[in-house]
Amino acid sequence: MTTMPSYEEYGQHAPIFPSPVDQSNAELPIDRETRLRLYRLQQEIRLFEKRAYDLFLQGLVKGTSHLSLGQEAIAAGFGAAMAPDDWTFATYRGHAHTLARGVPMGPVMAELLGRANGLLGGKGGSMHLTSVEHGVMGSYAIIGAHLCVANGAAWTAQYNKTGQVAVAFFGDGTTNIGAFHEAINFAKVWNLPTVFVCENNLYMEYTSIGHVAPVPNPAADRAAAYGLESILVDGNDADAVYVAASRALERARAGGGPSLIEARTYRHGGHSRADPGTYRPQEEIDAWMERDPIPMYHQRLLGLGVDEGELSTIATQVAAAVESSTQEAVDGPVPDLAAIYTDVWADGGSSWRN
Amino acid sequence: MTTMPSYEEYGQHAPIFPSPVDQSNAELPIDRETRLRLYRLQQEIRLFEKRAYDLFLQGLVKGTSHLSLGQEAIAAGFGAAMAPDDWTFATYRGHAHTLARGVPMGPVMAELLGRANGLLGGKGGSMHLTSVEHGVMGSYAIIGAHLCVANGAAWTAQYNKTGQVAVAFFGDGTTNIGAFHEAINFAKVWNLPTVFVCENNLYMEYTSIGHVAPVPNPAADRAAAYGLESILVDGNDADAVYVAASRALERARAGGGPSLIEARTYRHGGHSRADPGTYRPQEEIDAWMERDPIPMYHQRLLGLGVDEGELSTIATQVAAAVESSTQEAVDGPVPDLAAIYTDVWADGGSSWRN
Amino acid sequence: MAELTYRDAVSVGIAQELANDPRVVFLGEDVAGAGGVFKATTGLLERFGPERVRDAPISEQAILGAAMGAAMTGLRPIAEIMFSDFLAVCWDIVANEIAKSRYMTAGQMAFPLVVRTANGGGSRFGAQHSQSVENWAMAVPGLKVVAPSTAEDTIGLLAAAVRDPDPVIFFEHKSCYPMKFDVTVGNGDIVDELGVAKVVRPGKDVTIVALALMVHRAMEAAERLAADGIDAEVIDVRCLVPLDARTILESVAKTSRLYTVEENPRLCGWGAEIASIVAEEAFWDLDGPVVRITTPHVPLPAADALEDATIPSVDRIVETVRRSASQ
Amino acid sequence: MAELTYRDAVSVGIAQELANDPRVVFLGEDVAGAGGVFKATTGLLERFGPERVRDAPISEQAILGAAMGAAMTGLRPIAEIMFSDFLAVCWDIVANEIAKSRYMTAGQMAFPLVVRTANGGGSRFGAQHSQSVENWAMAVPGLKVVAPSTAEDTIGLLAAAVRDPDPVIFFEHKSCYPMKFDVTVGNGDIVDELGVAKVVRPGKDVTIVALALMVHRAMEAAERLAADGIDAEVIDVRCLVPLDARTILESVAKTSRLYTVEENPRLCGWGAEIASIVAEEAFWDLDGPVVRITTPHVPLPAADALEDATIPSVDRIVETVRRSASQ
Ligand SMILES: Cc1ncc(C[n+]2csc(CCOP(=O)(O)OP(=O)(O)O)c2C)c(N)n1
Ligand SMILES: Cc1ncc(C[n+]2csc(CCOP(=O)(O)OP(=O)(O)O)c2C)c(N)n1
Ligand SMILES: [Mg+2]
Ligand SMILES: [Mg+2]
Repeated sequence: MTTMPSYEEYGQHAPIFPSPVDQSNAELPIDRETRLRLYRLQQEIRLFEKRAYDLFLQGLVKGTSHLSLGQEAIAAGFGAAMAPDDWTFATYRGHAHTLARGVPMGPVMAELLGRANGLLGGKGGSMHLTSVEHGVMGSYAIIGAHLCVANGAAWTAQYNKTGQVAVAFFGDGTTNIGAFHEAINFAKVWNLPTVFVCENNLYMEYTSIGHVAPVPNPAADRAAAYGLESILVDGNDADAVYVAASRALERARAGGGPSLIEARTYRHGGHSRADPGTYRPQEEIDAWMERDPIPMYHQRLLGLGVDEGELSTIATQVAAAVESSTQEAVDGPVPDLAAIYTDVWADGGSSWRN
Repeated sequence: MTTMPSYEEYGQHAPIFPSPVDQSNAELPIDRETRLRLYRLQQEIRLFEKRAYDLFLQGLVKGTSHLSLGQEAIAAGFGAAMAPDDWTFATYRGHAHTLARGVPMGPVMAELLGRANGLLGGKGGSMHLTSVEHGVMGSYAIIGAHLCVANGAAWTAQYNKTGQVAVAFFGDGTTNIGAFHEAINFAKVWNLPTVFVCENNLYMEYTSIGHVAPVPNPAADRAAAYGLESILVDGNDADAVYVAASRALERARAGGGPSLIEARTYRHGGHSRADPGTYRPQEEIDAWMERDPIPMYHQRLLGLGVDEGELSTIATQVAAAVESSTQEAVDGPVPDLAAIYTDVWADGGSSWRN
Repeated sequence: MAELTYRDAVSVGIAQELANDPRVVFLGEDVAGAGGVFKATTGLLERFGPERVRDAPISEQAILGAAMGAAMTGLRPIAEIMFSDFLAVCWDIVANEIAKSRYMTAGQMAFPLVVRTANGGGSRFGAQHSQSVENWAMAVPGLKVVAPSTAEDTIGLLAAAVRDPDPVIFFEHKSCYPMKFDVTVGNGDIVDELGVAKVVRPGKDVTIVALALMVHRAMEAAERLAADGIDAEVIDVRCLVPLDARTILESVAKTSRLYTVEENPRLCGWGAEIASIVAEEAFWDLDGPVVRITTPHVPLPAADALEDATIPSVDRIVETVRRSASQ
Repeated sequence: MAELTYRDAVSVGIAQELANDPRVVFLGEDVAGAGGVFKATTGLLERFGPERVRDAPISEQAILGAAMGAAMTGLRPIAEIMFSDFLAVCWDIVANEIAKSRYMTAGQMAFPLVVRTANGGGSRFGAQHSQSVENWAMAVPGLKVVAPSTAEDTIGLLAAAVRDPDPVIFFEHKSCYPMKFDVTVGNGDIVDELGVAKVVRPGKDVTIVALALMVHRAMEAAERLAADGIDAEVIDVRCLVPLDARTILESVAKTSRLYTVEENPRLCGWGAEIASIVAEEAFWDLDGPVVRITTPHVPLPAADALEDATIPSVDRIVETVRRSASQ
């Protein structure tokens, strides 16, 4: 492991520095099957998104897309910890969280390409991935709102006493918007089973979070304002995330109310498709690349006695799935123009007058 | 001094209980003249608002009005501490803060009556008192917004290096809205000379703040989330408020950035004109009535050697001013209907087309 | 027949729906313990308990977010936004989230929810507590928009809104709260239908289309116009989305003259929409200009004299119709 | 003459105003260090320094509140709201505070500020990043509303907006950013005037009124209609408030036919307002129905094929005018 650059070296670009990998996480009581699942999920997200990026370069992915390359451990950790009927609320950077709930790759890829066989028939696009069937209750592209919406799902669970939990993912920059404050406060006041997960990747779009937040840990340092415990985890370590997720989900299910978790991480690429991310110092990028969650987890599993062959089988299977999803997407038809006029109302149509 | 009821006695109606009067405030280094000013300001607000209430009962004050009876020490403390060119941003409950900046009573009373000689020519009403000439930069009736607006004035002061400070007053219930979070965060990030003053009167409209906030001190307990010091003062003690105000203003003027002050207090009446305030336990009301800031301050001044005669002269002068302001208001003409079409634009008119 | 205020109709209507369907829940600021700042929701907490009638912090985004999330997962929430002016603080949830999410997800989710809010002027509350903003909602695809003018319509349309599978913004008029109305009380629930305008006064000379408080003014104006020999047909639109354009077009086909009476400020109101529909689809039926009677394009002043002269009055309606219909 | 993209015109325009008046300041998210997510504000931080060009947290209410408070105390802020869809998260500050405060205070305060925002579709961004919401702003009294279609107008109207003593919401069209235009560069500043529409193509048979991106489509449509023998006059509205109604009414007096081309969803758009004005004031000039060509009343879909077929296209304009003008 590299030594991390000091605060001064990062300067204002990274007042928050990566915590050293906590090797004690290897000791966490996580069974082998779960760890292999965490590995597979991370690989799925990684390989899927690399492909999405290639397809963007080929002009096949239209519009915008926001990748989670480098942040996979968080979506994977939650994906593995959540129960099948729990609810995910994601953002525009939501491919990872969608795949982590078991949504098949084909429809997701087709949606990025704007095809009729897309998850949303091409109507939503990359930023709004949703699969109610898998508990993915939408991806939201305007900062903050979905934290409030997640509370509503949590309210249903509380009202119906189902033990379900709503999990909302968001970024560091999102902690500055009003809806963040309202949502977390409301969840605590109503004692709702909502888990708020801040993926602190150190940047809002192109601006360092240190420039625009007055506390070093934009979520964890604000938890006390809502009567919540301050929770900070290594977002590049799937085991650490899995354990934090499990605890928060358990608390919520038991009627213990909401949690706010901050997971530190780093995105490998730019903010969105068009951004080369050049505003970030090379040394910062380099340091974080050394902490790439997937090779790290690979090493962890080998250290725990998992066979290299088993891991490469997983990688091969995932690569094949990405391949076939690409084919499915590329082969998908362009949506029928009639789709423009459907789905405004529950009757299937869009008529607003007689 | 009465002993305060315990938390249990208050029950959920007042998780926050009045701190005992801190007699050490009598020792605060505040000169006699300032103390007399604090006394006069409190009397002005009290007598003016009692009259406004009478006029409402007579059907002369139209619409709504929100009184600060019982909360006068806060507006007075700040009024005395602020420099003439500092800026006040008030709420719908803003008579007190307007008067405390030296705005004459007549135009304020006339505004409550909807007269042409009102402060706003009858166009704004009780909830929007403004006197730019006196640094009263508006009263705002939608929760939260003006905290953001105050930052803008503070930005001007910072940009022009004038040393002016913007002070925004608001209630406990306001700490739950998104704009509160955005404003305080922004002020800290930009290091603005804004002083945020939460008048915690234990209730939003009719609902106890303990029902809807997850921390006992809704502003002070959230200060750390913005990297700010937690400041809690006795809002019924004008001296305590004056000192806290002076310190925060000084810090802001010196480039030390924003402050968030929570002042605990209690309103004697209901939320607005129509509310009898019956949702509050009688013992809670009784306890706070014993802590009425004006008799308490009266006693303080007598204890400090001020002559009873001097104080009653002040009260008499204030009563006379209220009397003549009432006359001025009652005699005021109904606004000319042409006023409907003025003041939308800086050219004085409202034309939106040719 | 029972006499009921519009204010009481609100709590009767909510109670009816809470009793009808256990999935119905109600939240807002000061709505439970305090019975609402307009006293339009008194008794609901006592009758239905704190799990179904729930007070919220001053957090309109959180309130509507909760309503949206609850609706998509199977509840049927009614949320109160105290004054319609405050829709501005949660407009993102309304216009960008609630309105669009069904479409964006290709119909995967439904949002059976109602946002009730006190709309309109006449209370001398000034520019930030008196607006008529039904046109804000009408302008956003994906929202249904209702604004009743009577107690019975309030109960019936609220029921229709709650039972509708789509999001409805339900504008109650503050100045209607104290008004008393006869309500037909039968054995069953009172349930009306969205998207149906009512011809509240048949007439043959001119068509006057109005909404909420303006319906009462239009009716009074029609009586005065009758004395002048102008027989006005008055239509209570009741529902802006879905819009019963047919009823309006049929009326114009008969009278050949259209007047709209709107409380919202002039530009881009629902009156402009209806005027435009008529100017396109019933152009050949028209015998004269389509005239909109609106609040001028200014914020509302607070003083009683000013406020009264800003919002369309019976006098203004009478004079406008009289002057123009004689051309 | 210089060739300039609409995107570059934005930074040229802001730079001109920052250079012209030390009271002008500029704030927004990612606008300074990053030069804007549309790269429309590059170089401003470097040239004018961090006190005048300032990055803000993701806090739109705080951003516009700061602009408002700064304006009332003597600065002349330009604030960026990255996408116009996000106006919904700060709509209270826009519609209830900035728009009304001058009126409520009987003219005690002025709000010389500009809110710049990227508006409109065509980028396959989906329903929450593609809206045309100029009608939201037009519906609120107290706001001036501008939407340029060319690089020169962007500079000139931005200058007029910044120098105007009232608040202006300035809608830049995302799909225009990459477009190149000739700009007349003289010695002095480029300063235009608010409230003046432009007849961009004179014609005698029909009047087509358009805004922003739609102006370019209307122009192309007019050329195709000319081939069919229909001589269309095309008017670029440029400014919705103040509205140059006179230019439109004069054109209709000449052509007797009005078409509006709007990108916003159908209901309560600026087209409805203009159609209503014409249906009232130019009724006797009209030879046929007033026709609005709009985006249908649906949220915008994301897929390219769908988005292209939703927003008014050159084809749709041509067909609509051809079909209806021949009636
Ligand atoms: C209300 C609002 N403001 C601004 C944006 C534009 N925007 C999209 S993503 C983003 C940065 C978000 O940063 P963060 O919360 O850290 O999440 P990340 O993208 O890093 O995952 C911004 C400013 C938006 N979508 N919504
Ligand atoms: C956004 C918004 N929501 C709700 C209201 C209605 N309202 C007016 S005052 C008030 C209570 C405010 O409580 P607090 O902040 O404690 O101030 P206080 O009135 O006690 O001084 C409420 C809910 C409002 N004006 N604006
Ligand atoms: Mg981030
Ligand atoms: Mg309070």
